[in-house]
Amino acid sequence: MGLIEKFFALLEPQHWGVHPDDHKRPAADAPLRSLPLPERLYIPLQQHIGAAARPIVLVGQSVLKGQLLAEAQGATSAAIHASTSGTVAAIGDVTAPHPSGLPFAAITLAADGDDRWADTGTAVDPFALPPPEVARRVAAAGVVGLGGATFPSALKLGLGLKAEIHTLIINGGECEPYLSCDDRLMRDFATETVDGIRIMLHATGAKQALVGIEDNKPEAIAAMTAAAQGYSEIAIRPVPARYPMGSEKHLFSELTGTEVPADGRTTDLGALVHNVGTAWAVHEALRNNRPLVERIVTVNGGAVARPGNIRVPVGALVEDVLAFVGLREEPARLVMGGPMMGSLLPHRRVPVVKGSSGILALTAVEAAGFDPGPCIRCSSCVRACPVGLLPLEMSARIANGDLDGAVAFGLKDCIACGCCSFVCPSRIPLVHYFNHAKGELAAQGRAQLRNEAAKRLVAARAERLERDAREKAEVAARRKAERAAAKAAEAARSAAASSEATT
Amino acid sequence: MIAAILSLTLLGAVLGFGLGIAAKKFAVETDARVAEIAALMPGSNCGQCGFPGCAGAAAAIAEGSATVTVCPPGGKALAGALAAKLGISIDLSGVADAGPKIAAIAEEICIGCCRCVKECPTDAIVGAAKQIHAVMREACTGCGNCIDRCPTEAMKMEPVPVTLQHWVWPKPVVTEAEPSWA
Amino acid sequence: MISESASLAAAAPIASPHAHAGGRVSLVMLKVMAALAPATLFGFWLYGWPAIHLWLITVLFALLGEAFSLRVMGRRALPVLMDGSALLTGWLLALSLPPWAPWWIGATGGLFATIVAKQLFGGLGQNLFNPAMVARVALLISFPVAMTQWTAPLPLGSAGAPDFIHGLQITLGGLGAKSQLDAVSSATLLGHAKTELSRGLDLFHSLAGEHAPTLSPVGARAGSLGETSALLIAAGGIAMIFMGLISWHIPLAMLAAIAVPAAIGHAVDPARHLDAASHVLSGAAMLGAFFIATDYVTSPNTRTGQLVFGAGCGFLTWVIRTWGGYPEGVAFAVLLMNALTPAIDRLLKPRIYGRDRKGRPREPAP
Amino acid sequence: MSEYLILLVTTALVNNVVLVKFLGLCPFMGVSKSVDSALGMGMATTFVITLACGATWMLENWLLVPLGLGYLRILTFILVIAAVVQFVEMVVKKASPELYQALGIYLPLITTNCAVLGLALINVQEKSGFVKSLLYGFGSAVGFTLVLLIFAGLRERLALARVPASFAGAPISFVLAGLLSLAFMGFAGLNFK
Repeated sequence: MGLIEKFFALLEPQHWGVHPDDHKRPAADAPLRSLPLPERLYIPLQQHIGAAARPIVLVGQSVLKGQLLAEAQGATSAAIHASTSGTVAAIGDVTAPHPSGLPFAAITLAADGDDRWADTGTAVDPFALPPPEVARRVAAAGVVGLGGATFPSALKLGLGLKAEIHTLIINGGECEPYLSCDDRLMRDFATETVDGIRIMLHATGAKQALVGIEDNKPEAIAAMTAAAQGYSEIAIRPVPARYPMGSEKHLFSELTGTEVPADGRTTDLGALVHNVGTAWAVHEALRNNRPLVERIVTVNGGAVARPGNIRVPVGALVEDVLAFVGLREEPARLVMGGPMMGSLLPHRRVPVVKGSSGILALTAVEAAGFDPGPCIRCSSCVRACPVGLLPLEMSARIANGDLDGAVAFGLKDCIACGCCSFVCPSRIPLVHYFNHAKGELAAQGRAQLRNEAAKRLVAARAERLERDAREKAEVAARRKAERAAAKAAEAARSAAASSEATT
Repeated sequence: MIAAILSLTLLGAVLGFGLGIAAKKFAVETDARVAEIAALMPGSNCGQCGFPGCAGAAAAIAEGSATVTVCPPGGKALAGALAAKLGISIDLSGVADAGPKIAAIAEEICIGCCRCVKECPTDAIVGAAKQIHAVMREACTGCGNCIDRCPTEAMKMEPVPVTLQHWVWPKPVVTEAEPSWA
Repeated sequence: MISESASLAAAAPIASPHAHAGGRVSLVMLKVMAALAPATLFGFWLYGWPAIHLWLITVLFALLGEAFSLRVMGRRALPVLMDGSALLTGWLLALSLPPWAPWWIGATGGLFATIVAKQLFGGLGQNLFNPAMVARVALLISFPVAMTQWTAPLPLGSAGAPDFIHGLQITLGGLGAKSQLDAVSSATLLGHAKTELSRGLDLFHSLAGEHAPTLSPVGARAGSLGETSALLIAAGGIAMIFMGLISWHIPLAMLAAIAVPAAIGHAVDPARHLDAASHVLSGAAMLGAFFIATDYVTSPNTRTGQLVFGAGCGFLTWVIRTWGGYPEGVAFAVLLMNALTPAIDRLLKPRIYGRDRKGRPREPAP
Repeated sequence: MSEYLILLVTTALVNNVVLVKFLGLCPFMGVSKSVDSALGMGMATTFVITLACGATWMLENWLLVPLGLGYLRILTFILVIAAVVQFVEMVVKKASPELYQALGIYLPLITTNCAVLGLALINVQEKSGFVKSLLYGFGSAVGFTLVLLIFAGLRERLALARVPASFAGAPISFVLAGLLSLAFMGFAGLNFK
């Protein structure tokens, strides 16, 4: 940090982020429950970043719990397993848990009610396995990042081996209000989670693991500290409760005191960030040979009668989950994930996926929907932004259709955390503007790629046409020459014959 | 009088001479932008812009007789890139981007005449004589040249279906604020 | 299949976040008004009924101007008026006027502020200059005499203070108003110093005079309607800082940038330069520092930018007061710095995470 | 020295060429849509004005006055200014095609920028010395650039504002220029003595 930088820091201390009401209790304190097995499960083929998995079962086939339904396809993808035993009823489109309400492919499973596990082989000591083998098993179990990004975990572990990781950062921040699934996991499965962390340390070759937990979860901190006793390589680090502490880069900065360079990753600095839920899933995959077929989901919000954390099989409908906890009133908004970054659900008949950390049934008061007013340039958003952007300038430009102007103001560094919209006194949907602009820019990028591809095709065609013409001409010329030669030979022969005849 | 004429002549000569030297020194080659613009264009020479091929459109854009929004297959992306290249600002929200369209073949009508195959600038249509043809979605630029070639009207342009991966958040609709003393 | 109802949400999806901190623009305006109330009430008491009438007229015409503009544009006026910004603009303008100014000063100013300085630019949040200060400067330049007729304090209830009707007569410029005004006319400290200096009388002599205005932190002196009580204004301002409405950066920078050059000037040449206390406690310095320069719309985004902005306002105020043609420079200084705000915002952006101040990715720490 | 400094401040702020003297309004309105092109225009104009003030001083004192050709003043001044502008145009075209494109017609139009000729003529009128002429021109040009930059910054922000349709574009820009002029009235009568 240069002298000028220090001077600026003095003038303008970085008070990034916001302190929303966390609404975590009483849901966080309610004991973990399990969702009764629904009759049908709708298991999407794409529950991760990357390409959709390829189904390897047929309609009508009966499957067992944990059986592979669809295999990873391409470099970035993840396997999908059956969440219960039953029959494959259909393979087709269901509505995605996504604000667009668009469909995506899923395997519909009619449960037989036995919930019988497939024989997944015997467990071996993961520490006896070579690290790549651990990563392979994690991949085979279909484990993805459970913090919400759903990046295939095995890839990340492999990346760790390649990038010479020395520190594993375990994200137990859970900074989103309302959500407590990680809190519950750390309280109830601290030993398993710590074991998962140790396996991940082994798989990546990292020397130490830092577990960052927000200090508004004292029970989880206590449980994890107790579980980590005796493992000097694992340090439980309480961090101040402040949104978005759970952002990968911000948690990293909080724990290590350095910033991740823009356009870079934490792996560039020798650190790999994983969610606590992922650690638990890795433990399940390696110790119990169990693929990722269920997760803990926080069901919360003013409209929920009995909020709490629930073990939900992947593919269960939100409708089933809400029926289980009961609704106090008709929710004004149904959200999957946390209130700050979660996505609005088009309706209740969407499946729970691996990345679903929470289902929120918010009342009108909680959702706080007001018509936006004009920006008064109060710059609350500037101070709330954890990245140091100027949301008011970016949104004004996007509203005027000047996307490049917004990019010049750092749109691409925006992490869509929602702090700006949260504090805006004019209720301007800033994040909505940024989502729109990012999507539009991505579409433009795709169009650009298409244009370039088209150009290559045109060039190839021109070359082909030219070659065809040339070859045709060559063939024609050769034929002509052959014909001429044949004629000449014929003429010569006939001449010879005639001369013979004459002689 | 003589002095005035002389001094003006002298002044003109001196300034003219100076500018002449400067012109030599600061000479700029002809507009290099045409080539740069042509490089940005799709290059499929589909002719939807009304200019003879992409090179013709590039020349027209460079000299300012065509707008940067002239190319329908290029869409907003190209218009934005061109505007950036030319250093001008345009309101892209006004550009009619009715969503990309690509060609599709009604299989029950196609007679396998191969005319469209020959017409396609990007070789996006595959098929052999007396066989039903098909359009490769990824390669089709949506230029529409094949439509008129089809003798049975089996060829038509269809909008590209929106998928989860390609969905874009719509621009927020801002209804005028009605503040209250809440 | 369950994709049967790609329902309403698909038509108009709502983006995250699905929670809000609870702030409202109208609430912000209300709090500012509350902070402004003590100094205003003191002004009412100090200058009596004419001041109250003038305040009412200015606010009324500011609201009228806003409503008129909105109606002309075919928009509903009432909901927009309810955001309180036009009321606040009129209020601030009224506080900066001579308390016994005739009604048309307040009316013209109120209309000019909301129509020309605000609504022409698109209304709340879109104006580039502080509407109240635009109106004040326009009035000062157009009606220099009416805008420099100061009144000696004549508190409500004191002997000779005009009653309601008489106050109305004074404001509306009725019979006897002129003579009444002459009877109580006074000078401000800054105005007095400037006039005497221009007559060649140095400060030692001019301030020692029998009728020389004195300094009064409480505000019992001649001056604008709501600008005299530095203490009450500062109290309101500090309350706003504690409520989190404004930060300390602009007020402190502005007051410091007036006080420091003033102190240096006074030390170098006491005969020509007023001391720092006189500069900070008189004129519109205090009101400007806490309520005018801190206007969100026309001040920079970042704290650093706000420091620069405040310092600029303060320094320009001192320059204009010391060397300029006008005895008071706060309004001009604020407008000039308003003009520079886009430039300040452009140069002093916050640093983006993972980047240096120029926006390049940071080098990874070794 | 301090006299020159005061001259600079006075010409740049107090007697601002655009906002007080109302000279050079054409580029002021024309090239103030973006700060970048305003900066380019400001620098080009500063160069032209300073050079033109120097050149016209030489022309005036070494040619026109000795030969008694005062009636050719405007003609020859324009000739010199046009030549300087031509030179600047070549340089800009070579050095920054983007700026050349952005400035467009306003670059050759510096020739007819009344501020350039006006300042040269004022110098003659004031019978200033060479250095004072140069400084006068330079100070005014800096004032021009400063105001152009400020105005461009304001207009960039104005471009995002929801100005009523009937005032959008040129009308609101003139209103804005008026308000800016109002703010600069604060410098009126600034006297450092």
